[in-house]
Amino acid sequence: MSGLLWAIIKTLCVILLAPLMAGWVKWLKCRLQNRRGAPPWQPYRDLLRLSRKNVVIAESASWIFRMAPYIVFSVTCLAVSTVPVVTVQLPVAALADVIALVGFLALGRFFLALAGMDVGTAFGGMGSSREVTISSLAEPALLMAFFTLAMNVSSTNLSTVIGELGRRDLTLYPSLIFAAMGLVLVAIAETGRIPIDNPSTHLELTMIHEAMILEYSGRHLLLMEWASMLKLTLFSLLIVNLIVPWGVALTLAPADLAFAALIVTGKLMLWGMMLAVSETIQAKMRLFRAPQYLGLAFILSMLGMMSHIVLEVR
Amino acid sequence: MLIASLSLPEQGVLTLAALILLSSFLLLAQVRLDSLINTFALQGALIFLATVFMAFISGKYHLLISAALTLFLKVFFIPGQLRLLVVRLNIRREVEVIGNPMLVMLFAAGLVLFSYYVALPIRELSLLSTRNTITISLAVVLIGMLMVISRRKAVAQVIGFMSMENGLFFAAVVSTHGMPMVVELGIAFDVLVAVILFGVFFFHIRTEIGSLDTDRLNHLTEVDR
Amino acid sequence: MTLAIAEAAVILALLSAVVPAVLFAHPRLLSRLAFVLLGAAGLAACVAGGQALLSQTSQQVVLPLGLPWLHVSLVLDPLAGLFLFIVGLITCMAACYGPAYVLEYLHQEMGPGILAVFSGLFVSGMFLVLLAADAFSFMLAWELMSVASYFLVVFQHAKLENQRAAFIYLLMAVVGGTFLFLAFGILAGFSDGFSFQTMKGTTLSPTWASLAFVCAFIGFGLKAGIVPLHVWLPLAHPVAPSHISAMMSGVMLKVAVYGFIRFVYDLLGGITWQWGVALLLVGSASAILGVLYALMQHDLKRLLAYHSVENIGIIYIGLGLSMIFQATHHAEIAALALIAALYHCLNHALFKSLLFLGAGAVLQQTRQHDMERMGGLIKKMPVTAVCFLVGCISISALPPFNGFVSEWLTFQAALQGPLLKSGILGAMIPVAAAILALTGALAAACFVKVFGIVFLGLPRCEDIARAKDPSLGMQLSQIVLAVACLAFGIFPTWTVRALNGVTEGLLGNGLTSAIDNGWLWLTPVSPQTASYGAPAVFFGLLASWLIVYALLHPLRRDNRIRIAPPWDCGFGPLNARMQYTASSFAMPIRRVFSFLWLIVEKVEPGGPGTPPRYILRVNDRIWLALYVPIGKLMLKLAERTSYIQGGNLRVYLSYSFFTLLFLLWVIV
Amino acid sequence: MNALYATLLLPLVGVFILAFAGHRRQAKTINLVLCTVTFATALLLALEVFRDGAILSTGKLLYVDGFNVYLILLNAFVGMTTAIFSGPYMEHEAAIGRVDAVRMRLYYSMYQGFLFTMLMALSTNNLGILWVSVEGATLATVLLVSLYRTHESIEAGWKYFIICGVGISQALFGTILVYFAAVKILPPGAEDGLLWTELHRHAADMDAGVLALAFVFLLVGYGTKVGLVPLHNWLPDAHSEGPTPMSAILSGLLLNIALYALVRFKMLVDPALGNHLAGNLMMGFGMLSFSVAGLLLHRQYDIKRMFSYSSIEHMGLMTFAFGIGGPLATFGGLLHMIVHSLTKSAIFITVGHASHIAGTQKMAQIRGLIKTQPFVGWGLMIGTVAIAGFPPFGVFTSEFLLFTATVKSYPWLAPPLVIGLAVAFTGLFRNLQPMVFGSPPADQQPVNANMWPVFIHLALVLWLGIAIPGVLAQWLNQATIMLAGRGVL
Repeated sequence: MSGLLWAIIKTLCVILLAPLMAGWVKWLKCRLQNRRGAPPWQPYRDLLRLSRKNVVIAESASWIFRMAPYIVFSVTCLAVSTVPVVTVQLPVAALADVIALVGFLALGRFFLALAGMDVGTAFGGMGSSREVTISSLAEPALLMAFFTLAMNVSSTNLSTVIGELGRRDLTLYPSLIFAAMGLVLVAIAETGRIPIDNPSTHLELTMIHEAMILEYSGRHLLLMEWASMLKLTLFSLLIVNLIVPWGVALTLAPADLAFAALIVTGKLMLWGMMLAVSETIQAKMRLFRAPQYLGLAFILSMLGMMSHIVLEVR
Repeated sequence: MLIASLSLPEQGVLTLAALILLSSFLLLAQVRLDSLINTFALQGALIFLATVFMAFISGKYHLLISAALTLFLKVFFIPGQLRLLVVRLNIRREVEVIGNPMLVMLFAAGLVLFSYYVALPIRELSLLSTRNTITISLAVVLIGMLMVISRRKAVAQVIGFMSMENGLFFAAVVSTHGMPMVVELGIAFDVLVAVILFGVFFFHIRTEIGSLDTDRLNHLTEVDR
Repeated sequence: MTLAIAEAAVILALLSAVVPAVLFAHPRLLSRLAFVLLGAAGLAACVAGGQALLSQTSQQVVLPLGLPWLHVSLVLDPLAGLFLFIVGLITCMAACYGPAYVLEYLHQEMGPGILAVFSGLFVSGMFLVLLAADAFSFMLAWELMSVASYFLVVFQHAKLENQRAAFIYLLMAVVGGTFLFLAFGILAGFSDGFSFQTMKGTTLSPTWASLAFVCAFIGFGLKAGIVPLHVWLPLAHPVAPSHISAMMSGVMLKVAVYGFIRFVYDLLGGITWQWGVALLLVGSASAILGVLYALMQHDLKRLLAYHSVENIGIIYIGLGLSMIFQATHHAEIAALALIAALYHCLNHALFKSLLFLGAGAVLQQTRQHDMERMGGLIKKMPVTAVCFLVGCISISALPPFNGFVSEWLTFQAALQGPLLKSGILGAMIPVAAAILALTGALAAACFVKVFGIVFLGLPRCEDIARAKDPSLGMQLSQIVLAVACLAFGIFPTWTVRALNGVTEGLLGNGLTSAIDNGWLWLTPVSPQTASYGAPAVFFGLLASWLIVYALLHPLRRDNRIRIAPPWDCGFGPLNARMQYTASSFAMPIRRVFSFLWLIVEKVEPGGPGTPPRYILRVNDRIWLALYVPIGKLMLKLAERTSYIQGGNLRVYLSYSFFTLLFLLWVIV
Repeated sequence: MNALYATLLLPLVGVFILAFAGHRRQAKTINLVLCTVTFATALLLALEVFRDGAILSTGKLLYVDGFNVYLILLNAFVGMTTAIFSGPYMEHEAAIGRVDAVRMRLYYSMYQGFLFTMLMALSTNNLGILWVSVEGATLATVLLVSLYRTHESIEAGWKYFIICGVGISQALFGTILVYFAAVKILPPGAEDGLLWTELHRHAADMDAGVLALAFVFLLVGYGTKVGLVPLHNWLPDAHSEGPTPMSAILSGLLLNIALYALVRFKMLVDPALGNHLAGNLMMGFGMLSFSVAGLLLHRQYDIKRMFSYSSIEHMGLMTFAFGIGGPLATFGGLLHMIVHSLTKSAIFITVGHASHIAGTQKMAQIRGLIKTQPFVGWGLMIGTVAIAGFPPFGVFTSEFLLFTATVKSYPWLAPPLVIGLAVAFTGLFRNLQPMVFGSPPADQQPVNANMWPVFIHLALVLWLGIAIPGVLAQWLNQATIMLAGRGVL
């Protein structure tokens, strides 16, 4: 029972700290672009403001539009709960493996896209159409990257994967290198960052995620925004813990946990910096370049899997 | 087997066989309808003679009945009917156009050789003295068929058909000393009915297409026109 | 007893086909009664199948019908039981749905009577295929099923394109049937008998076994609709009445899968890995092409039909994996893959029937086939919309619904690829897994499009205004199926336990480890390797949703929601024509995979009074590349052959003459 | 024994009665009564054969065994049902002025004559009489083919006459050769040289070379009558131009009888030859007919012509089946003879109604029968479904047996068979479907149609598809034993 409690606490921590991660990246970006920028905790202020605001709903919207924020948010929370953050001793890890994780995210996106189409504006449809196009290419790449890892340790269970990888000595697995590259590319696409999408744009012709949630306001928008921050954190966690699994506690000893928390925070900050740097030096791609980008991710992940079978099994 | 070793009637049958074959060639070569009919009657007469000879050689006198039937049908009735029709349809002098007469004749000669080749195993087997004649009858049948194929006029085709019938009859008589009587009668009846029906058809064709040229009967086809 | 119930199901179905002969004067009563009987048949089949599946026994009966020296024998074993359950369930639902749906045919000259006759025959044909235990009765039932469904497809025959669809359907059925003749012929030839019992006992030489496999693969594949033999499917399924489409797409394809499993696993035996590879390749191609073609469709039912191709592809991937593992002596994994395939059969039957029934309701209410003319139906038909949404989520393989479970199991089997000794095989399986992943994602995209365009947004034509939820029976059947989709999604352990009996019968090996960890956890290989706690996921989702809702919603009671017009960028009111359409929605994907289709895209310039028109046609390359040339070749040959009948008598006679000469020459 | 005589005599008497009374209004009733009584006597005959086994008449002229008894029954039955159809049909033809009183007399008289010759051909023990009867059947029908006196019908009649005449002469030559071989081995002076019972007993002793030669002539001769490609050319013409009842009988019965004759000879030839020559020849012709007819189905514009090609196709299949020769294939072939003749005659009857409804035989102008007259539309559809080999109809059973036997004995022939079947089906159905379904042209009117014969035929075919009655199975098995050496039961 205490394990379950731990899991809930962990999930809540991640949920609460997610805006900070988003704010951190944003702040770093501003700094890199020689702007002062809002402090990293600015997202909390935004969310608080949103929660106070009135909800305005389009007259053509149906219950899908109202339900979607709750579904998207809760699904993302559930996804977060299955990811090991500081320890692999996670009782809820058996709940869902990495395939289910991808499934949760897809479920959230399904409703997000439906919500975009619900009002019946051109923007919403456009956003949904682009979102599903990109995600339908990103999702298989993501799965492939996960599969490569999973095959490497013969498990799709995230705890097992991270624990197993963390226990190993440093070995150069070509497959893991490919998988890591694929994972990073997909993560950027999935979280709607440059060069696929620009989270801070509202330019009609380029936006994807923002187009879908254009009609939202008040607490609905709060949930949508929070969910997307949560997703960014989730993918960051996945990247740092899967690619650099060292530091994640293999036991539930308090000292281990504290140490692991420190390490993981450090890794996350570092990843945030890398993200900020890459977003600063790159421009957003044209929409129809995105498939090539995702195709690259897919190929990399596939290569990872192939090289695992060809080079590492025998 | 040497022909000299046979009895005189048997030699006679062989001679008649040769003559029948000749008459087939003549049929193939005729270009006028009335002479075609006459030649056909001549062939019938030769077969009649052969049958009579065979009756005496084999001692099976029921062959004489067959002979009488032949005389009546092939020599008198059918040629008579045909003459009548030709007169009534007024086509006595219609000239048959056959592709290349020389070529057809050569082909017919080839058929005789082929018949010989085909009938070889039968000849080896036969105990009858007149076994060679089976080649001749087969040749007559085939030449009759060739005639049906190479002639365009309905009357000529009928004569070709009837000469095939002659060949068959000749085969039955000389190789097996005739078929059982009931069969003979049945065949004769069929031939009789057939001739009557041919007559009916000549008139129909004539009224429908204005001539007896069967090449003009070509409406029923699967080829796109 | 179980078998007696199954026989009763067949008899009830046949009775429902006979009813019209008695009651032809009272179409309304007739239609009711026929559907009641059909429903009872479905129920009986369901019960019998379920019992056979759960009791893991097999029963046999011989009927004095069929060939004089080989009476029809029926066997009900777990495999047949599973499929009987599926067919029975969907039949039952269709019978519940039908009475209200066929009202519109009451006054046609081909009315409900005809429909009842052929529905009854169709269903009894399917039952008999599942029960048949000899090649003769199998083929008899098989062809009965084909020809009865042909009449159902051609039912609305006034449209020429429907006739064409039906014709192509029947033609393909005939071709498939002949291949099955060959397949069974090979088995019968070597085992000297038609009964499945003797066929099982015979082992064929590898060459003959492979030949038999190829024939069965093509024969059953034609009916199952694998690429490139799928062309009839998107034509035929949409034009039948919707409850029939549901049965054709939902269960008839499954019957083909059943036949294939029965033939290969049970009768043929001696599975080799090459067969598995063939299945894997074809299954992958079907899955990906099916979903991509589906994405391009605007006709709702045709889109669903293409999705059947996709799902059959997924099932075939599962079967292929199981064959590969079976041939390489990994019986556990083979059982896992087979269970995944069987599970997907069940799931696909549920959600595809659900979707077709929903589409039928939409069709009945709006009289529109074309998605481009729908929209906003969620407000007019709330119940249908919810059920349809469940179907969409299930078919998109999203948790916690049933589609996810079977795909998850398939993935788990594929991930065991490194166990194989052969590198080539090991490398192929990941590719299949990748394609499966891509398929799932594209399917989700496609169903966002479907639900978004049909049910959400603004109505695109006036008929929508009159639409309302259909009659109670039609709603009920959809609700039951939707609940089943959810139930099979959150209680997979029980299903897997039942399916175990089938694999034990076929492979001699079950998947015991999957359910070792209690009903909560599905652990196909071992708990460390992978696990999925479906009930926990469902309740976790529910709980977190409730918490979020409770935390946020009552926060400020006074904060009322304001209803306002949507943001129009200041350009004046929005209208329905400004929305994204189905084709514009799919446009990015069309551009990405443009090499796969033959796309004809043009704009007709408008004249005075006529607006310009944008025309988009997406053609199936396979049809053009494979079938059109065959048709042309045949007609060319026929044209050549026609010269044999040229009309000239003397030519005819010379045929006879030269035939004679030739034959004489040959024998001498 | 008396039943046999009665079965033969009744139609013979009918020829003369109807030759005088054929133009009267009662003619159709007389015709029907005669046919019904004939069927009744045939039934008695069948019972007798069932009870006592094969019957040989005094004088050994007639012989009925398991092989021909069911064909006799079938003949009498189809003769009867077609007579039911022919009455109203010919009345309609007379009403629209296509036939006059003389031709009506001819028609009815020859209807009986045709039945007589066919029954004679089936029941005779004498191979010569067999030939005479088959030739007689040609002669009886040749004027019926040209009954309408149009250019096409006269052309068809003439072609029918000449091609069949020439063909059948070859069969006579073959018969003479068989006789020739027989007189060698039978005791001298015996008159039994053409009796099938005698020949069959001594078949193994006869000279192989002569019989091989004879079989070629017989094959080409009777094969012409069966409609084997390339000897088939008369068949579509004759079927399409004559009155429809005639087409029904030609297709349903006459072709069967020619095949019957051929198979009888095969039984003689096989033991003598000791090899599979006859079978191989028949397989070759069967396959060729099957394929060519299937292809030509795609070139059809005339509905009766199309179905006559379908007959060629099915005769090809049967010939092929007998050619293969194992018990399965033989049983299938024998069964196929029944189901094909029942189904095909049913189809022709329906086609007759359909062409009356549309006023033409051109398929392009027949549309939406199911709307105009549902029973005719469904009859045509179900008939075609049955003939295409769909279950639960009997054609399916026989084709199933044929297929499995082919795969077993000649697997390399299975692919062409499969392709041929698909091609033929396509050809048949692409034309048929628009005739049955769709919307009819405005002027298409229902006619007075009696569909009972069709439904009875189809019901029988259905019965045979679901379960073969024991009696019939016994007879078929006996014939199979005679043909293939061992039975299937």
